[in-house]
Amino acid sequence: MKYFTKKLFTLIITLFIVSLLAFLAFQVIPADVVTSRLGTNATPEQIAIMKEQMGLNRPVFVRYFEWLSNFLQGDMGNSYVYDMPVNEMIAQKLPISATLILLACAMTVTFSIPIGIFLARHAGGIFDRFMTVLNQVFMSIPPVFLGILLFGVTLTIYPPEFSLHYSENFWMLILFMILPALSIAISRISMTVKLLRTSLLDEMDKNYIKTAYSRGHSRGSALRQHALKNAILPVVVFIAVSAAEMVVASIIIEQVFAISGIGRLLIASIASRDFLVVQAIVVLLATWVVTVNFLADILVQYIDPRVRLD
Amino acid sequence: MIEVDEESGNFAMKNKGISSIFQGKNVFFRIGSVITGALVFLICLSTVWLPYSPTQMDATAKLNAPSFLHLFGTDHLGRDIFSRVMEGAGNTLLIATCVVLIGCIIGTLIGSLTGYFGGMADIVLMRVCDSITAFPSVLLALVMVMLLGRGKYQIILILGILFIPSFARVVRGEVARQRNLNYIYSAKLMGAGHARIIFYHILPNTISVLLPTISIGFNNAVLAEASMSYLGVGVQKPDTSLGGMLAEAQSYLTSAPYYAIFIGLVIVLMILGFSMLGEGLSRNNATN
Amino acid sequence: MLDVYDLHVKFHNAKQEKEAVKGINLHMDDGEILGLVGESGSGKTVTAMAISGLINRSQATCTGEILLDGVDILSCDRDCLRKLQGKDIGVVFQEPVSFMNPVKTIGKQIEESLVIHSNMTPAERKERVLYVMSAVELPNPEQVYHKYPHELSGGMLQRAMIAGALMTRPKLLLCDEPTTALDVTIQAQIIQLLKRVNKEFKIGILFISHDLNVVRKLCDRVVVMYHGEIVEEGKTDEVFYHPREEYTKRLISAIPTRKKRS
Amino acid sequence: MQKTTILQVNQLNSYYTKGSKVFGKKNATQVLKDVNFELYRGEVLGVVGESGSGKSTLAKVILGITNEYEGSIVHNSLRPQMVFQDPYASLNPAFTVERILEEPLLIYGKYGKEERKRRVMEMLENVGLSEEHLKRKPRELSGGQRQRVSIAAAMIVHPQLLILDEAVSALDVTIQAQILDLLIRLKKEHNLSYLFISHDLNVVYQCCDRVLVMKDGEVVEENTVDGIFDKPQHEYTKQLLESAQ
Repeated sequence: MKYFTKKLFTLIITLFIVSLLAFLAFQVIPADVVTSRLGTNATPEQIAIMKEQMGLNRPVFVRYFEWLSNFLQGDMGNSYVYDMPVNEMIAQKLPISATLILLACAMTVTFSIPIGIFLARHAGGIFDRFMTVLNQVFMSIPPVFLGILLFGVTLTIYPPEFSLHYSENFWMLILFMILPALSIAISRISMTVKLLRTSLLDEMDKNYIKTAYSRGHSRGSALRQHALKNAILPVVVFIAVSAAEMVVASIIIEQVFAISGIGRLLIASIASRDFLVVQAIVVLLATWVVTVNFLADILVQYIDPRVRLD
Repeated sequence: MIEVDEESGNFAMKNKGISSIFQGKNVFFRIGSVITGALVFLICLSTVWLPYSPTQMDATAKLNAPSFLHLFGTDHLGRDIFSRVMEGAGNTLLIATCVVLIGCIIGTLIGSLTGYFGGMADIVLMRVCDSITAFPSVLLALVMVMLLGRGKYQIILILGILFIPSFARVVRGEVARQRNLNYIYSAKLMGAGHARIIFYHILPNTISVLLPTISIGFNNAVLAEASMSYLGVGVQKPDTSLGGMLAEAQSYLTSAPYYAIFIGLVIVLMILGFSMLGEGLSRNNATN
Repeated sequence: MLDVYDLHVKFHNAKQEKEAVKGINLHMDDGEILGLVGESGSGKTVTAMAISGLINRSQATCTGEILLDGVDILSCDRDCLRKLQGKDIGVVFQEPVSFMNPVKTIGKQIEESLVIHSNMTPAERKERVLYVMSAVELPNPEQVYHKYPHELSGGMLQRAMIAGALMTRPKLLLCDEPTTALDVTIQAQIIQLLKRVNKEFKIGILFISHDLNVVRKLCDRVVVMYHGEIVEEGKTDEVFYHPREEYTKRLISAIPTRKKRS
Repeated sequence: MQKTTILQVNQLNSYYTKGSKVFGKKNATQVLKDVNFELYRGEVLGVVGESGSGKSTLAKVILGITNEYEGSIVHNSLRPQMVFQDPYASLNPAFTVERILEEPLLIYGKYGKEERKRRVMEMLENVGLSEEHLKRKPRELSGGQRQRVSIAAAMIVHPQLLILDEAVSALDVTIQAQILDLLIRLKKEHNLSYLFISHDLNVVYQCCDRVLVMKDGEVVEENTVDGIFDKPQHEYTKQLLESAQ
């Protein structure tokens, strides 16, 4: 248990640092905020008054803690562009993006592990060589291109009005999200399959497998009962990293499929220099990345007794 | 040659290092170098000669399908897609090369110094590198775009900085591993100074680890540039890049699907070439 | 109990072929301790792997006959081999640490052959495991049962390996350099343990090693191998004190014993 | 003849700090406890003990490879060198044999190209290797050949003291005998002194003049080699002798 609390502690610390960095990053450009509100020919006095009004000239740390306490209570300030509470804007769009990312993660886990084991089980021979090359090709198809191709497919098979109000009920949302999630997941699945296959084959060459054979195990039972548990360790860590990387892919896929999720909101806010929105989304995404890595650490610690020691 | 590994009873294939790549049937390396070689050749050629100038519009030939005249067909303004794709690919490759150069050179420097001397700097720098690599590079890049603005040079700077940690970590790991191997102790006993040990003794062995990282770096750089330009935060209007063209091509998906497909194919080929090269190199390291 | 007739083992890959064992004949009676001695490259480990059926048949081809109580190991297919491995043949390997699964408990790994070859209930199995663990002098078996390999010393792990090989009372215990990775004092204890196991469980032991001192203390008969062939065979004292073959003489004289080098 | 001391070690204590060095001796385990001995010119001093007795740390501390120690080490020898146990990790995999042997001369920097070439060839023959090994990489050599190259690399700078940390333990018995003969010949030719570290009592008996027996970082017995083997005093020495019998 000591390991768990220690890890939880580092999780909170990292989140704290991330939010501080995100906040500081945006302090560097307050001037633009004011000019964007007042227009470029604002006089210095007006700028000073506006800054005073927005409380921009109080010491940085004071503003940070104030922002943090509001943030934790859900008040992320008002968007400069739309002048409506940021948290409302995000709350509206978060479920859509969450479905997309979680669906893609689910696909990655459910497809890559069985395929990886199957390929390791039947390694060697023409089929294996063919599948490895195919896997390499799928790995190289970037989500943006795959998204566009699948977007073409949605235009043909989904009725036009469907894509307008897909977010009404849950099942329509899931149905709509299948192709976008697939375009995110496919390259990740092939990477995970390659990693699991190589990791399994490496473990099968290890000495303890020879002991398993000497006890009467067949190749299949040795793989399942001995090699798999060792081989899955790097895969768990990779899936956590993939969950983080898929956030980026989802931002692009939202752009491709015109899904109004937080990804598209982020891009729009960057273009319109709407800092509070960008800052809130970045911190949200960072929390997802850090939490996923934390879960992976816990899972690895649960599987591998040696890690439990330190 | 075959050497029967006496203890474990299975035979071990021993080959002779980098030179063995070419005779050995390292399929990945061969395919990778063929694809990358062809692409790089085409791109270099395109700087000198192109069937059409990328900006020359031909009002009569808008959105023509691929034909002998226009290998990839023409776009909505009648420009030859093949020429534009080649120019875009050139830009993307240029950006990727600069990004990898920045990341590799500075990363190797930081990695070898922290790996060799260790101590407080090593711990702090490695913590920083770990936290940066934990975040997807494009996400951080999006934030940095707001600080440094958009455009070709900004994106090179941003991605370059973001690629330093991955190189630094790989080099540091390798240098730290070698630091307490016996041949380094012997070198010290012979009176070799720190600089001589790092550059003459440690780095030659690190190249074999660095090569796959470089090709995977290219792979990620191309991917990142394409994504950012597609989102409109990368390369800006007068300059062309595959990512940006992809965004344009998407709106003609139904009327001219070949437009997006050809752009996408070139990106896939680039990434495939580099990733296979990287795979071939790391497999070669594993066998010797 | 064990008869090997004209055993050849050839390793092959696309281009080359290398013969590691060039036609050897062996014989072992019930309950005998036979030493298989030779330097690296002599083929002694490959012979052991062939006898225990652990040679990867895609990398190597074995010809000749290996009869364990009449059953020819080389001619029987995968399934019949699997019935043999772990039931009639137990194997103990060189460095215990890498031959044990790091993420499974000691108890689970020792009872492995019982799980495969017997239909005992988990309780019966655990009781059997604890009995054999105490038989191989593993201190407080109850706790060690739940421990992981990285929590035990080399000597203790090797005893767990031996326990694992003995679970189904095999006819033949095949030991491939079991003492090489251990300290001298622990080495002596493992040798005593193997002697006691041989008497108590009446199990024949095929002991493979390059350490002639260990073989001299443990084995009844010795076979000397060089470049895949048997150079000399005989009672341990015969071979050690008045060796016939030239190579054996050189091998024995090279053992660092109590005489000054000129 | 008057014995000149090549190496003097007194009150040597060394701690191994688990975890990073930066936070001081958090949970340091004592590796060497109050070690004292002297080594004379032309003498072979054996250091015997089981794994974990601190003998390898002793070697590294004496040559300053690790400097976490208290007590004094007085060197009175020029350019001491070391030969390690694992032949696979003691030669730089990126270098050819020629480059490995030339490196110490390059560092020393006094010799021209021909002079270096001549010395390399001379040392190569001296350790029983030949011209054809020059262009080979360590990966293409057998264990015995590698150990010969590392001995050659150590000898080329004409050291007066050579520390051999289990230098023959990883080799086959027949090759072990050849390397021991080579070491004894070189010692006689150049009046060298060896610190011969090994866990194998029989090997130590063959080529050492005096022996230190170490247990858990302490020297439990020090005597001439015949003294140790014929009339062992300490209980642990007896146990070691008995199990190596």
